[in-house]
Amino acid sequence: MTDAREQQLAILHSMVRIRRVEERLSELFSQGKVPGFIHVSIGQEAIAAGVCSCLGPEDSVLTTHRGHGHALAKGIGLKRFMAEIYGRRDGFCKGKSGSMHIADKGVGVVGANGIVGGGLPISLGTALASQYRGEKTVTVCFFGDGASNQGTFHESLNIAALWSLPLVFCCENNGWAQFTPQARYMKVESVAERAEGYGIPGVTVDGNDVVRVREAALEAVARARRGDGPTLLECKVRRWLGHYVGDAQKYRPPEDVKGAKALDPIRAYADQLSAAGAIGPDGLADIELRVKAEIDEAVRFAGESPPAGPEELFTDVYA
Amino acid sequence: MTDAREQQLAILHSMVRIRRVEERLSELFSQGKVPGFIHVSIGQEAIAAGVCSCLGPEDSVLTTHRGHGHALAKGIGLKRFMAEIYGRRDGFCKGKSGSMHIADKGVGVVGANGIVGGGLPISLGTALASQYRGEKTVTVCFFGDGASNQGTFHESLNIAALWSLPLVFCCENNGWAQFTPQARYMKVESVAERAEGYGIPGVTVDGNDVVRVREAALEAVARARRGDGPTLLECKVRRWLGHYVGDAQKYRPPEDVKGAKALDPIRAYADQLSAAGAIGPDGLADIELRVKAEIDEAVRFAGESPPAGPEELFTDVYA
Amino acid sequence: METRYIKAINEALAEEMARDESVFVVGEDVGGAGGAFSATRDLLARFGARRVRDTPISEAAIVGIATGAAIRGLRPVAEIMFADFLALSMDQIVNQLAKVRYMFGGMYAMPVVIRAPCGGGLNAGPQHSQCVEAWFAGVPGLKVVMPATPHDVKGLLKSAIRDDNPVLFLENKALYALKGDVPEGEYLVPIGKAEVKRAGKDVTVVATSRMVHQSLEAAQGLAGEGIDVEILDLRTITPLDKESIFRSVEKTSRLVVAHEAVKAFGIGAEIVAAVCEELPGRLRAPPCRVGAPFVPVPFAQERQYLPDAAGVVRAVKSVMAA
Amino acid sequence: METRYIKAINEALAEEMARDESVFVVGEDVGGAGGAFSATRDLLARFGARRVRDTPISEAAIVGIATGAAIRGLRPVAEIMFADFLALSMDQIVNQLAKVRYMFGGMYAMPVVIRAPCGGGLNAGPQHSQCVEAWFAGVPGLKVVMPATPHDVKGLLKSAIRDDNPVLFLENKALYALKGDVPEGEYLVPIGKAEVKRAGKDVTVVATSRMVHQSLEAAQGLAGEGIDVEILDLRTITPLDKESIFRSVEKTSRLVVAHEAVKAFGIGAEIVAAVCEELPGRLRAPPCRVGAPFVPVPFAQERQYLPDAAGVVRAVKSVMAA
Ligand SMILES: Cc1ncc(C[n+]2csc(CCOP(=O)(O)OP(=O)(O)O)c2C)c(N)n1
Ligand SMILES: Cc1ncc(C[n+]2csc(CCOP(=O)(O)OP(=O)(O)O)c2C)c(N)n1
Ligand SMILES: [Mg+2]
Ligand SMILES: [Mg+2]
Repeated sequence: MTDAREQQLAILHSMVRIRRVEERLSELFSQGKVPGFIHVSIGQEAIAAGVCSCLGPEDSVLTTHRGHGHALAKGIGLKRFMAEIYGRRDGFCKGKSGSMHIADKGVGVVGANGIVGGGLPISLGTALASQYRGEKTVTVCFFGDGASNQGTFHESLNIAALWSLPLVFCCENNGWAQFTPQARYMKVESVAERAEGYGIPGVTVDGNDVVRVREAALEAVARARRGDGPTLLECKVRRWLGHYVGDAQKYRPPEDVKGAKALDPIRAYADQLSAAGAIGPDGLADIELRVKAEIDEAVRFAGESPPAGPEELFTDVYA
Repeated sequence: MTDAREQQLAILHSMVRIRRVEERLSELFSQGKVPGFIHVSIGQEAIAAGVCSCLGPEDSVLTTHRGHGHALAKGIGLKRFMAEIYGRRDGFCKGKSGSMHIADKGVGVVGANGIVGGGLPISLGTALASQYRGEKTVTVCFFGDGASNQGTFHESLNIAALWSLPLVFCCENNGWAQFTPQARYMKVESVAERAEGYGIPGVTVDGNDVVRVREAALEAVARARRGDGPTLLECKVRRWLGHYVGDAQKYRPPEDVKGAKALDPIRAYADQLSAAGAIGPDGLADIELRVKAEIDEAVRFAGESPPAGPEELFTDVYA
Repeated sequence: METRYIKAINEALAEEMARDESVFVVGEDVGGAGGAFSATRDLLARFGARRVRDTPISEAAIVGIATGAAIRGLRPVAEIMFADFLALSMDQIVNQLAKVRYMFGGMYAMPVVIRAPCGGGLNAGPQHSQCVEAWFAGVPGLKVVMPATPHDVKGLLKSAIRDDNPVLFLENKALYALKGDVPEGEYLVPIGKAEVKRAGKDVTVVATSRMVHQSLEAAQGLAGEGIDVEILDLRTITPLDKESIFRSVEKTSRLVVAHEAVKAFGIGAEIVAAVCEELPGRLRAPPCRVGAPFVPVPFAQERQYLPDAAGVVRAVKSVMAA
Repeated sequence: METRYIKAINEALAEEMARDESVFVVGEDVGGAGGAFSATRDLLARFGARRVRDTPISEAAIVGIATGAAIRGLRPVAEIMFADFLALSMDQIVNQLAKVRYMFGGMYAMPVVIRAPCGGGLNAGPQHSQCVEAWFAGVPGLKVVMPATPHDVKGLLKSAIRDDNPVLFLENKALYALKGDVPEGEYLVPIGKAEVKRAGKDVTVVATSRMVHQSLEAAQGLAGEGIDVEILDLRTITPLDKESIFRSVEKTSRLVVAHEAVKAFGIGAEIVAAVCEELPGRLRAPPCRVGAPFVPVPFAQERQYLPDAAGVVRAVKSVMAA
């Protein structure tokens, strides 16, 4: 099997894995098995899979409240990921982070963030560390279209541009910020239009097309590795589901939901691959089987992992 | 005398008045007569005079640490202005504000601000009040090129654009932020380049040319009054003096200072007016005389004004 | 009649908006969706987009909008979706809003209300569960209010909206669903007045927000053991109603302070200090504070973290034992 | 030898940067100009632009840069030009930096120092003169340090830079020009340890930062009147050195706390509360706090506003009289 084809299958697998993990998480949440609240990226998998396919474990990714996909695509281990979301001892953060603060230093998942726009300034620092040490590593900071109206967006892009930091600002523009449509929080249609004001490239791609996403990300990452500075990469998608699991979306016209779901990045890519003969008739089914087995095992693992002991409440406050 | 000519003389007078007031303030400060520290706008008078010549008393102006010029051009009374900077009872703020927080509600000087970028979000509210009430009044928010890198700049321009607020964002780009030259805090050369990212007009004019400044401001203000929303108006000048009075500018190449002072908006405009026959040979001298007399009187008034009584420390904390 | 805490907030907003055309609400998702916790439900339909204003995710600007509008004579009510996010508005609140009146020599009235839900209970983790009153209690120019009941949240919010000073109005998420009696007609609850929620002679428990209910629960149990607890619902943090605190302590000569916020350097310290300084020798036992441990709010271990009735019982017994 | 407070800071930075290549400084005007108060003078020339980084006016980003760099193993020292401006970094400090370690289950060390000058003395007005330690003292995950002397500011800053936790390092502008003895060789002052600056038997004055010197001045005068004051320089706010406070109070059984910040809801309240709770019956007189009145820092009337030696004298006499 050629490298290119392996790569294609890996990306398809990555997308399917994200989708099924989040579907399962939604079920488990509805069954009351998951504490807190969770935000899924179903329908937006091409962005995580496409962008992270350009990164290695030594590269850093910062993500948001809607960060499962990025963490998974970046290579986070599913068992401990699941245990963390369950709030159990075997989670990557000993059950202290949950869905909204998932992290695994080991694979460069610096961390998710519950503060919209909160990760942007921090990504300056992780990228600066690469530059400071003369490493060729890069940082990708994921954020939403809503986040692009926070002051931190501005301060961060200005500084990243000024210092030519090895950083890719990846905006997942899904048209919504919680319960409010984009037209009510910004006048411009594309976040990428803001790049010019910092003197950096701004690129907008169809976030449902994983091939386009990967192409654009490859270029932005290469640019960052070369030392030529940051790129604002905007991936346009449409939010399939509610803001969080359990959101009835009363505020949202049903057609908007239907329209969003009409675009399925996974089906599109699978069709494309089979048309090109890269996967056979059962290609997708095989992936689904592998993914299901992995998820079943991870859910079992998480369910069997004990909650953190009482002493854990008081540890890790200070080094 | 024609209205146009009156207008021209008024603008020249306004610039001369700002220059001489700040020169006198610098002297008085050096003599230890003024508490705190003061930032002068000498060399940048055309911006204050040009922009404020387009406004009426019912319009609002928000300014910065370098705000004497804006307050004066907007019509603040010199005697109480001077008393305030002296920290005396007869000051507009009873001696509680000083140079950095000067304000006079009566003529629409909402207030100066010691937090760089701090006035921008507040200007949204003063402009919103005009729109809310269906008034035709506008707000002008002055700020520096350094301030344009604060998060508040971004949040404010985005919201003003979104809501089509009657607001003019006037950036005085003097090439410096305190002790640091512009190239070390932003990659783009013009702040106005950032307007596009919000979907509003961005205009850059020569801030040493009061006629151009006024033309651009007239258009921006008219646009705001029409209800067509905000404009980002950038006026490029070069800082003549130190960041504050007493700043030896060791960090700054002397040629840069010389170059800045080579451009004198007052001399330029006076020459232009006399060439056009709008003022005679003693036109400027007359203005200087009037201004000097007014300043002498204001300084006397301030010097004779008593300090606030001890009870004043505790008043005005709550309504 | 029985009304939920969140509904009482909604009623207060609707009534004040109907009463005074200069009152408007502004914040994230307050419009079409009626707010993240539906405090502003139906206000958009009733009062229109001019007076019910959705904003971008720009917490600093939200407060700035309120400050500027108040300078021009409007009466904004800003919502910050979670109190934790007030950190993003910190400069606009403490360096601008709170200081405008003083800084400008009394030139402006500042009729601004900033509403924000604090506290835990949703396993929402360290950035969505904090009680932040200690950041603001020591900021001159601000008033800080923390209502505990549907009755008080309505009456205090109406008072806050009519107040010519900036009021930081801290609700508690865990109380939003709480039902309680809310009178039919118009009424106000004054800012700056604590209330005795339960009269008792043995020990004074000064409690805020959710801890008022935990304290009432504790008091019931303790009554069974013959300990008669007086519970003072502080309701307002600043201005602090020392008079009511002192009156109660003069009576019971024992003091417990209970808040959900981290105990160390919390507002309970000021209450204990004020009593020890200003009522010398009055306490028959050392005072005792109940509050959260000195750790961030955890995700999974929230229940173990949150101060509760059991904690109040322990505190009361310790001061009774002494 | 005699060194100014500001120079001692500069030496600490230079020594630690020379010692550890992962240490760098970042902030507004820290480079070419050597800082607004010249704390970073000559560092650019000596260590280059890679390690001495001027930033735009972006206080939130400055702290974010430090947090991210620390996550990747560097040891940033950020300067916020005036402590008042920490309000603009509030989210990045309290919701991010302070919580990273806990939130991620101990995954990261957070060796970040944030330096900022607080306090009055320059008639710089309400937005450039505040003492802000009360905003941060109750935030788990942070350490808060307030050195009072050239000796301590150097030793504590070096300790802070070597500490694997975020340290908010609050200097006092009014002390920058203060001269004091600073030893030649390398030394550290431990974080979390208060120091007896003057031994006395009659009353304990727990003081911070500038008020340490005001208290020493007060003690001299009081000595003449036969009152023997013990002065404890707190040096660190969190972790609070209760042991030293209690040891001194056990000896004197009288307590005064003095800080420049607003008295109400200030860190002095925690100290008073801790003593009253944990040393029952030990105080022979009610404790007394010295702090600023509950008003913003005024422009012209600053001298009248600032707590001073006379205030400490009054407080000491009041507790001696009782
Ligand atoms: C500072 C801050 N403000 C508000 C919120 C509440 N909130 C959580 S997600 C969200 C919407 C974010 O929209 P966007 O950035 O587009 O991300 P998306 O949810 O669409 O992926 C909001 C308002 C928050 N968590 N943090
Ligand atoms: C939030 C904040 N950060 C830093 C400062 C310190 N400071 C005062 S003026 C200034 C430079 C401002 O530059 P610019 O906005 O260009 O205005 P200019 O002084 O050039 O008129 C700085 C850094 C401040 N007052 N407020
Ligand atoms: Mg979105
Ligand atoms: Mg400038």
